[in-house]
Amino acid sequence: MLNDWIFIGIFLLLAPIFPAAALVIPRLIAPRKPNPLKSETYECGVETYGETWVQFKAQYYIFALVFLIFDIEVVFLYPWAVAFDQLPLFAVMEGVLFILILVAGLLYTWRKGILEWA
Amino acid sequence: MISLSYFLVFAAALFCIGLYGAMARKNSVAILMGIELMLNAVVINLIAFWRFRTPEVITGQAFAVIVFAVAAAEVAVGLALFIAIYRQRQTIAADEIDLLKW
Amino acid sequence: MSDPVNFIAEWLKSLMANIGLPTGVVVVIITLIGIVVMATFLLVMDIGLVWFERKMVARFQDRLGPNRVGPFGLIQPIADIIKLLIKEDIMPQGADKFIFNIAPIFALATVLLLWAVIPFAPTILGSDINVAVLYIVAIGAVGTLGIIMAGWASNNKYALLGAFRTVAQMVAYEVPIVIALLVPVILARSMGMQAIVEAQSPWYIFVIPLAAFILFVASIAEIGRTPFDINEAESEIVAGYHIEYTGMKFGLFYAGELLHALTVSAIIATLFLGGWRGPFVDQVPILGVFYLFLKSFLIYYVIMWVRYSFPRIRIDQMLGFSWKFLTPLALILLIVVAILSKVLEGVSPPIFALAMLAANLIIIGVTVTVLRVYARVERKRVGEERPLAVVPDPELQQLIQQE
Amino acid sequence: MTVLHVIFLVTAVVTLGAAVMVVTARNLIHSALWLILSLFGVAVIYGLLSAAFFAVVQVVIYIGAIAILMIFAIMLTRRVKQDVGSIVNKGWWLAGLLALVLFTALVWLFSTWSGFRTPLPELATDVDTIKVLGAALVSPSHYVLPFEVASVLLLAALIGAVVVAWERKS
Repeated sequence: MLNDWIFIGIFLLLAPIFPAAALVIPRLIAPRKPNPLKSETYECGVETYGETWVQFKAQYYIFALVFLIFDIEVVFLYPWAVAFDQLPLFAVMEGVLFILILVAGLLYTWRKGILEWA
Repeated sequence: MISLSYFLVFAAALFCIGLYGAMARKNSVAILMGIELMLNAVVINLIAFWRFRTPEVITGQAFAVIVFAVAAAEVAVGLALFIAIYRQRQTIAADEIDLLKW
Repeated sequence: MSDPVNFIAEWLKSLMANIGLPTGVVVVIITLIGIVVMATFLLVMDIGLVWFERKMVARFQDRLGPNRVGPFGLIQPIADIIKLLIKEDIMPQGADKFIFNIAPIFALATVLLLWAVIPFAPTILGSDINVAVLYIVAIGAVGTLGIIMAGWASNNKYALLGAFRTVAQMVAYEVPIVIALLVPVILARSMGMQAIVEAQSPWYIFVIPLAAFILFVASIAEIGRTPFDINEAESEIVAGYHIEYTGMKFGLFYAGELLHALTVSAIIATLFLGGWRGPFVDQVPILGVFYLFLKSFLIYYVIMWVRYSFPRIRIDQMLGFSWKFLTPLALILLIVVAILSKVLEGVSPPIFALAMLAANLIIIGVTVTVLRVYARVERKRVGEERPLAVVPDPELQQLIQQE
Repeated sequence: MTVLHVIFLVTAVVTLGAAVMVVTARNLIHSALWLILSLFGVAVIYGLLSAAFFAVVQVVIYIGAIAILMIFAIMLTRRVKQDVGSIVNKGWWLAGLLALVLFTALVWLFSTWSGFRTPLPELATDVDTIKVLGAALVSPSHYVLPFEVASVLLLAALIGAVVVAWERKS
């Protein structure tokens, strides 16, 4: 068990090194002649206009919000699933009740038309 | 050997940094980030107490799970409020949101 | 000699112990070597995937594909890599340099990290942690972050828009993935990958085919492949979040995407197709690696098949498909599986598997019926005769006549 | 100094440093990215406390969902004007002072407590804490009520947040 976590820990440190190494080679051999025209923001040949940070739709936030709530509820269910052996039927039904409350939230957002990308 | 003191001092430091952020920053989202740091410090304490004091009782972990849910609910509603306020008043600087001053 | 990997590892261990290194250091060194070997293997395979993908798409589109450089064009990916390496690296103006540089590293590193928990054979696996399924979800979440960083640091409207779309899509399909992953966890009573593989006495695709289907479709969306590639729709937002990347940095995004496709194939193969399970694998564990990659490439082939057969769908359809179809379906499946596996606890495994399969088929049947009714209504709505032009106002009509 | 000490100290320094950057960075997106690093450090701390489940859940929930939500909110509520001027309010020094005083007081309070230097006890190796946690969460003699109430809380948060942030089309 401990060895498994040592593996994960070392891998976490090591994994970025492989792609980083691939980025170091071009530094050494690729040409580097930046000029203002070349580094201009790419926009199909048209000069860029105004700020990059354009106003986004609040819809993006709402989708992320629904996701957050679902994510947490599902994470609650993982220990429940792992402990399945030790649970009597009514404990399983409590988990199902939990899921049903989740479904109620989904139905609400659906009925409100929030899940439409308008 | 590593002892409980390490984790308690660490969590206290994290809590105080978060407290400073929550009290000093102007932007509401930044304030919320400070609160998140404070909540994390709390969870560290809960799990550290579970690990060092009562590893045979699961209470600390169960408590931490609930704190996770509360933190998520708080972020969801808080940020939604900021977005609604921004839509009305074009700002989310905390000292400019003073409708409820009196 | 049936298990060369562990044999070499044991041999190295005894060698180092003889020199007099402490056990902790030996473990760390062995782990390091293991990781380097595995990552090198995966990256070489990634290079091979470039060739495989290009050759396959050519066949789907009735072309020949790369066939000039080397036999069957096998050297083509190497030539591509050399080209990417000697290309000039352009930093767009106003970009956040540090974040701009680490975003592509994120894109490939997170995919590599997923392989830490995939068991290659009964005796060969990186890490058998007891939260492996959640680990996969967690690493996927970190991958989302790399995309936001790429889009934001580029200082380009299209890149930011592409990143936002990608993230909206990824979070939408994350939900059915997390729920579908829960179903094999319930059956295996464990989050460890090795435990799930060992629990599959009939493969789970024959027990819970619906969960496999949901995971498969949602995974295609998660890796952003057609028909779910609106995030890089050329005609609308040019290329998505990696528009400003050139040379090897773009190459890393590309390599990450290809390897990610193989990685989700391997995850599906592990969770539903029995992973390393196959004939004689108990006697010769190294065969497991072969079986795992055989199954993974089978699923990879299906992903490509889907990719080159279907048109891109609109963003509203795509998000609706996740929230209004996959998520409710996955939730219903989860409830049914949970109740059924508790009620049927203790019956013999074949009956259990058959009952579970029957329940799955019933859900599939009901779903298909509902979809057919919906499609009929929708066809009627869309096919309704609508006037092509509106009759102009009487006043305007007079004007027109006067003309 | 064992390996555990070194890992703990490195993680703690990185986490606290990132936390300081969160509260001081001018650019809010940078703040959010530092927050992610800080939260990741906390996940490693959970790992050190042998709470593997919480380590991965921390990454799934905080980095995968809450941080993304924050970045979206920053993108949606930003104006150029906020880039100029002070990022802290007038009483910032008071806040800093209070935080320092609180930290000192907390550490002093802890150090007077007899359990402050509790050594690391051995965990029972035959018990899977995730199984125990899962069973406890739905067991009527333990935490089934908080479990269901948390679900209702999240439902309420979902409905409330959606109602507040939802823009009705005119």
